[in-house]
Amino acid sequence: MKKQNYTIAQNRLVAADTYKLVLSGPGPVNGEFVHLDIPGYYLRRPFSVCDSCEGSLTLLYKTVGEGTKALAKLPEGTSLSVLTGLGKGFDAKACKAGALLVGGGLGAAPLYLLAKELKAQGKRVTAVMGFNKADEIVLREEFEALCDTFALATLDGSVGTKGFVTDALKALQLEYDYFYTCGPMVMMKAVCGLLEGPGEASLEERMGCGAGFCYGCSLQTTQGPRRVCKDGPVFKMEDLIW
Amino acid sequence: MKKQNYTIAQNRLVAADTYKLVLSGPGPVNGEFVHLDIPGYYLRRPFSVCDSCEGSLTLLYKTVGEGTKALAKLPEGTSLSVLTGLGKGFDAKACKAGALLVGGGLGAAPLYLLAKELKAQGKRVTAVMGFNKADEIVLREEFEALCDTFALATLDGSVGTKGFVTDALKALQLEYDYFYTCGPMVMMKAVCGLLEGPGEASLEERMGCGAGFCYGCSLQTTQGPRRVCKDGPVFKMEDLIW
Amino acid sequence: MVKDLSVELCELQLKNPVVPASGTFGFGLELADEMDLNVLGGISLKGSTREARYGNPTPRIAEASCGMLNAVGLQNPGIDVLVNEKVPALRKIYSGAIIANISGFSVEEYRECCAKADACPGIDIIEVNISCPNVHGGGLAFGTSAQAAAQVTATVREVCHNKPVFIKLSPNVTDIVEIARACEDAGADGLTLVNTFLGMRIDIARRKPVLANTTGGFSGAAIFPIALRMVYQVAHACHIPVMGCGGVTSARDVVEMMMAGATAVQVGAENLRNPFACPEIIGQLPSVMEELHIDSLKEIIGTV
Amino acid sequence: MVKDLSVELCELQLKNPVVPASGTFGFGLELADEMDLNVLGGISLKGSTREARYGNPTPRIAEASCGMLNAVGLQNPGIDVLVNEKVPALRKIYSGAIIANISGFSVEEYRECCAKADACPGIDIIEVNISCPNVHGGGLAFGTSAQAAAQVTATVREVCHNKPVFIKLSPNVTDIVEIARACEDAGADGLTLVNTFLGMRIDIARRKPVLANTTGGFSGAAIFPIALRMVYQVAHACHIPVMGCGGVTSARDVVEMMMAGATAVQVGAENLRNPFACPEIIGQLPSVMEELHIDSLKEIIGTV
Ligand SMILES: Cc1cc2nc3c(=O)[nH]c(=O)nc-3n(C[C@H](O)[C@H](O)[C@H](O)COP(=O)(O)OP(=O)(O)OC[C@H]3O[C@@H](n4cnc5c(N)ncnc54)[C@H](O)[C@@H]3O)c2cc1C
Ligand SMILES: Cc1cc2nc3c(=O)[nH]c(=O)nc-3n(C[C@H](O)[C@H](O)[C@H](O)COP(=O)(O)OP(=O)(O)OC[C@H]3O[C@@H](n4cnc5c(N)ncnc54)[C@H](O)[C@@H]3O)c2cc1C
Ligand SMILES: Cc1cc2nc3c(=O)[nH]c(=O)nc-3n(C[C@H](O)[C@H](O)[C@H](O)COP(=O)(O)O)c2cc1C
Ligand SMILES: Cc1cc2nc3c(=O)[nH]c(=O)nc-3n(C[C@H](O)[C@H](O)[C@H](O)COP(=O)(O)O)c2cc1C
Ligand code: FES
Ligand code: FES
Repeated sequence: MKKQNYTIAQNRLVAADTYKLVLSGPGPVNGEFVHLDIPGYYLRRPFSVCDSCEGSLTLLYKTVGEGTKALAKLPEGTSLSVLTGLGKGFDAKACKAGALLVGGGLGAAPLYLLAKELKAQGKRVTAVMGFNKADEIVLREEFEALCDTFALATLDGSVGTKGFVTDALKALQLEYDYFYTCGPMVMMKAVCGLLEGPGEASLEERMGCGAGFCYGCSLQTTQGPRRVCKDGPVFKMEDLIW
Repeated sequence: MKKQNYTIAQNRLVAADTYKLVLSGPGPVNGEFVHLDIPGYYLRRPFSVCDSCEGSLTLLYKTVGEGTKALAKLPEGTSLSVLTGLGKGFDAKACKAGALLVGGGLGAAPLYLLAKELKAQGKRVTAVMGFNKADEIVLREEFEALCDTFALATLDGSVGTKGFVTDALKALQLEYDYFYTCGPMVMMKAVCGLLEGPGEASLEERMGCGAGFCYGCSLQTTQGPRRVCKDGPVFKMEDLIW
Repeated sequence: MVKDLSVELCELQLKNPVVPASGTFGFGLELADEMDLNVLGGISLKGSTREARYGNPTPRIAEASCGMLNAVGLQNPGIDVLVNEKVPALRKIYSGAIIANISGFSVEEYRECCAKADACPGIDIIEVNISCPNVHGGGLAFGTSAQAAAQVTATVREVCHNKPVFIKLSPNVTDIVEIARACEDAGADGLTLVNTFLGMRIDIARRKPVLANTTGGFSGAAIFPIALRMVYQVAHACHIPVMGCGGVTSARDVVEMMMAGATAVQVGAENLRNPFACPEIIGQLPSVMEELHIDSLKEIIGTV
Repeated sequence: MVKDLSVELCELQLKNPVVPASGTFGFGLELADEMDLNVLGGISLKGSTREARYGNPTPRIAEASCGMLNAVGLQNPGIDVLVNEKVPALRKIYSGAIIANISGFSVEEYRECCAKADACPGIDIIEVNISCPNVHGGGLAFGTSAQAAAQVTATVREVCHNKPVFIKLSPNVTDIVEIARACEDAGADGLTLVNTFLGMRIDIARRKPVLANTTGGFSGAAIFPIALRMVYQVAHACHIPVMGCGGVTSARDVVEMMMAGATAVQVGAENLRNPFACPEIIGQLPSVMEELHIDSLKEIIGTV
């Protein structure tokens, strides 16, 4: 874990209520997510690392509440305190040859970084992403360029399969030995119910410290209580109690 | 009273621990002082209007506590919420022909605006200002250019009379029909004790609203309780109980 | 759709639930030139006592994170000036609910002041502040003992024939519900909660308390979660209406207080930071209601 | 001049007064890789109970202005794991004061747990959290009744032969001094104050409490003036040392708490915002002391 200041290099609307935040500062960063101090708000906000390279860190966020709405108003050049190196992420090595990535909404963000890693390891990657509407779609070109197979589902049918991401999964010939999912809980529950394992899912919980010492984010698992921020956010499918 | 946003056009160190803050926005403003919202601090801070013209407002402030230290760090372009049109100021019309202005430290700030007004009314102005040390002196050129007579006192004797402003007063041939003073309480008490009236003094008190409705700043006067922010900050010498 | 902001408080129609809290809006008159007072649902006037009071020595104001302390000490011109001058003057320009806030240092003083307020035609609600020290009861506030609170309530209830009586509770207690129930049982028509928390700041450079009075009443955004909890507990335990107060700064806070059980919502220290806080909050309410699919504020009271 | 940060707490030498508060620093071990723990004056460990507890359902955390609510609900692996595993592991890497924080739902549970803590060589101070509901006493917290607080104190004092016992008080009371005196009279060696305030937040979009547990403990910068007032009152009324806690976020706050009467100062929720809060505060202390002309922190305790 590191606490460092980053400077906003870009903070741009890229889809409906969705912003791309590029921070310049120490990188690439470790960990699955970062804990961001939004000026004026007491607790930090957790966001998945969508991408990170030398000198930069990219996040995708949705304006859902007061903190993210305030974040969206911050101009380039603003300095932000960021905790990095947090969370146990997806285990790219767990996949032998073919990976299936299933995302819902901004669950796409950490899956993008995972897809890059899997491709770097020479694995076959199928990605299926679900969104409510066409204007909420993010990272489409990026996934298309990277993945061997890429499919979309939208609830209103405006793009790709009409319906849930599970409907798109059913419509595909799936070849994978390991799956990874990130998105709303109901979606991940449906995905884990539908797909053959092994696989893993990235969870969300309201956090205090984000760093494993306040026990605010505990989850009951088949292995006993686990901290989403430290023992997760990624958990093996079989450990989860839905 | 008006609540409006101003933008920092200049925020510059001009003397020891003393900053000149030029705000662009609606002007000239009414009132003796403004109540400034420093981001991150609960209460507003009161500062005397040192100068104001079309589209701008100038304050001089000393970094004495947390709020003013934070203010000193704000860059140009920062937007600040300011309450203007506050306080009953010096009564320039009370002076018939010759005014004596006696300031201590940043008490010089509102006296500068007063001096401009008195000169615009064609009155003779003598200004005597006291500071601790030479490096704390502010507005010297401005007063020199404006006033008929201008004298300085410094505690360490580095510039002007060595000692208190009262020592400088004693050393001068004073011709005035009305005096005005602003500075630390002990100084003003000494000035009011030394000088023949009529005269008036500008007080300071910890403020809540700054606008006359919370009764946080009440002062016992010979006329009964008075609000420093609304009935003052300028009071007639004879109304004050030291 | 047009949003209905109105609420009903003891058969009184308020055009909206937003009321500046006692002591943070003077007698209304101080702000008459600055805004259209008639947008306000009600105004709770500065606390009044039998005799005129200067209050505590200055400094009376101290700052804290997200809040402030005050030790004004009930500066006021006395109940007679209130009913003979302040209220009539305000009534001339303001048509909403006028709430007289009454303080006292003995049961007898509460009785006298409330009787005078009850007889004053301009006043709509009598709000009895029981956070003052009980000079006859050893200095402990009336509001910190269920028995003393009930005694004050019963006494003023007896002399108030025309107007609803709200008892304003102190949050500095172990069990707010016990005090609230005691007031309800003693005949209160409604409750206002909360008043300020007893707090303190030290000037570490001078090595002295910031306030001349050493301690003061702490309020502002900082206390909102505690005030909200108390409103929630009391509204669920009592059957009389509650005016929620403590740390409210926005239209969202008003909605949160109402969901917790408040029929009206008072805004205190925020007025000191922003004299236009109440009209601004009222202005924001319709769009917050729109976002939350609320058509009428009445329908959300106590829904959580 | 070299600044002396050390303080003495019940004959224990602390290299400085800064102690992470219970529940906001895990068992210390969680942060061992992130910082040099040995800069800390002491560490108050996560609250332990007789049996292992998962605690409350999530969400357990809610936000507020300048503060947060938690309803962790004493998740912990139980007293045996504490004394047999956690403390020995921490003792190996940490030489400062280790404070075991003990909770219980009955007097008997406090007795058993404290006896085990007293027998554990790595522990320096036993801190007894009496804010938990008393299952045998109708659910009201031990800390809200002087009698119950005294009973717990007397009971644990009896079984603690080796170590000083600090009773950690709840601020949710009418008269903190009464409770503090009761604990002192019952044999407490010191007092820690304060614990969290009972608070609540509502998610107005979902129309439900934010916390699964409905209410939670409110703490952070927001509560500082109330905590400071209580420390001031208690330190002036009692003769045993006080560890001040509540809303401390900076070296200046530490100094303010000490001037109010605290011998050591705990930092709680601020650690959640900034895991490096304690080492940073300790780092700032010398320059703040320089500015205020303080050579030794010992000399400012209770000077206001
Ligand atoms: C490991 C992890 C990774 C995440 N990655 C992303 C991401 O890449 N992009 C993105 O848009 N969002 C992500 N989220 C969700 C994001 O943290 C919340 O949307 C955000 O905290 C909401 O803040 P707010 O101030 O707008 O909401 P408010 O409701 O005003 O916030 C109030 C409090 O609730 C917390 N909170 C509210 N919603 C959530 C939530 N869904 N999860 C956790 N805490 C919440 C806030 O952090 C804050 O403490 C992630 C959450 C977790 C746990
Ligand atoms: C009518 C009036 C005009 C003033 N004009 C000027 C000016 O032109 N230039 C200037 O430098 N200063 C002026 N002051 C003093 C200035 O308001 C304080 O120096 C400033 O508020 C200190 O803020 P802080 O956050 O640095 O101090 P802190 O001590 O951190 O502030 C804590 C609280 O105390 C209040 N406070 C502290 N010192 C004073 C003080 N001397 N007077 C009133 N409130 C205080 C603050 O406003 C704040 O509410 C004036 C004060 C008044 C009442
Ligand atoms: C400056 C000031 C003066 C106050 N005077 C009174 C008073 O006279 N009578 C009263 O019942 N409450 C008084 N209060 C308490 C407020 O009415 C309100 O109950 C309290 O401040 C909590 O609300 P807030 O957090 O919105 O400020 C006063 C509060 C402040 C800040
Ligand atoms: C997440 C969290 C967990 C806590 N757990 C405990 C606990 O187990 N035992 C205890 O005595 N206090 C516990 N507390 C209370 C703190 O130790 C401290 O008394 C309180 O938070 C006030 O200090 P603060 O304002 O600095 O947070 C907890 C506080 C928080 C925020
Ligand atoms: S958020 Fe603190 S342990 Fe997970
Ligand atoms: S500061 Fe509010 S009346 Fe003067």
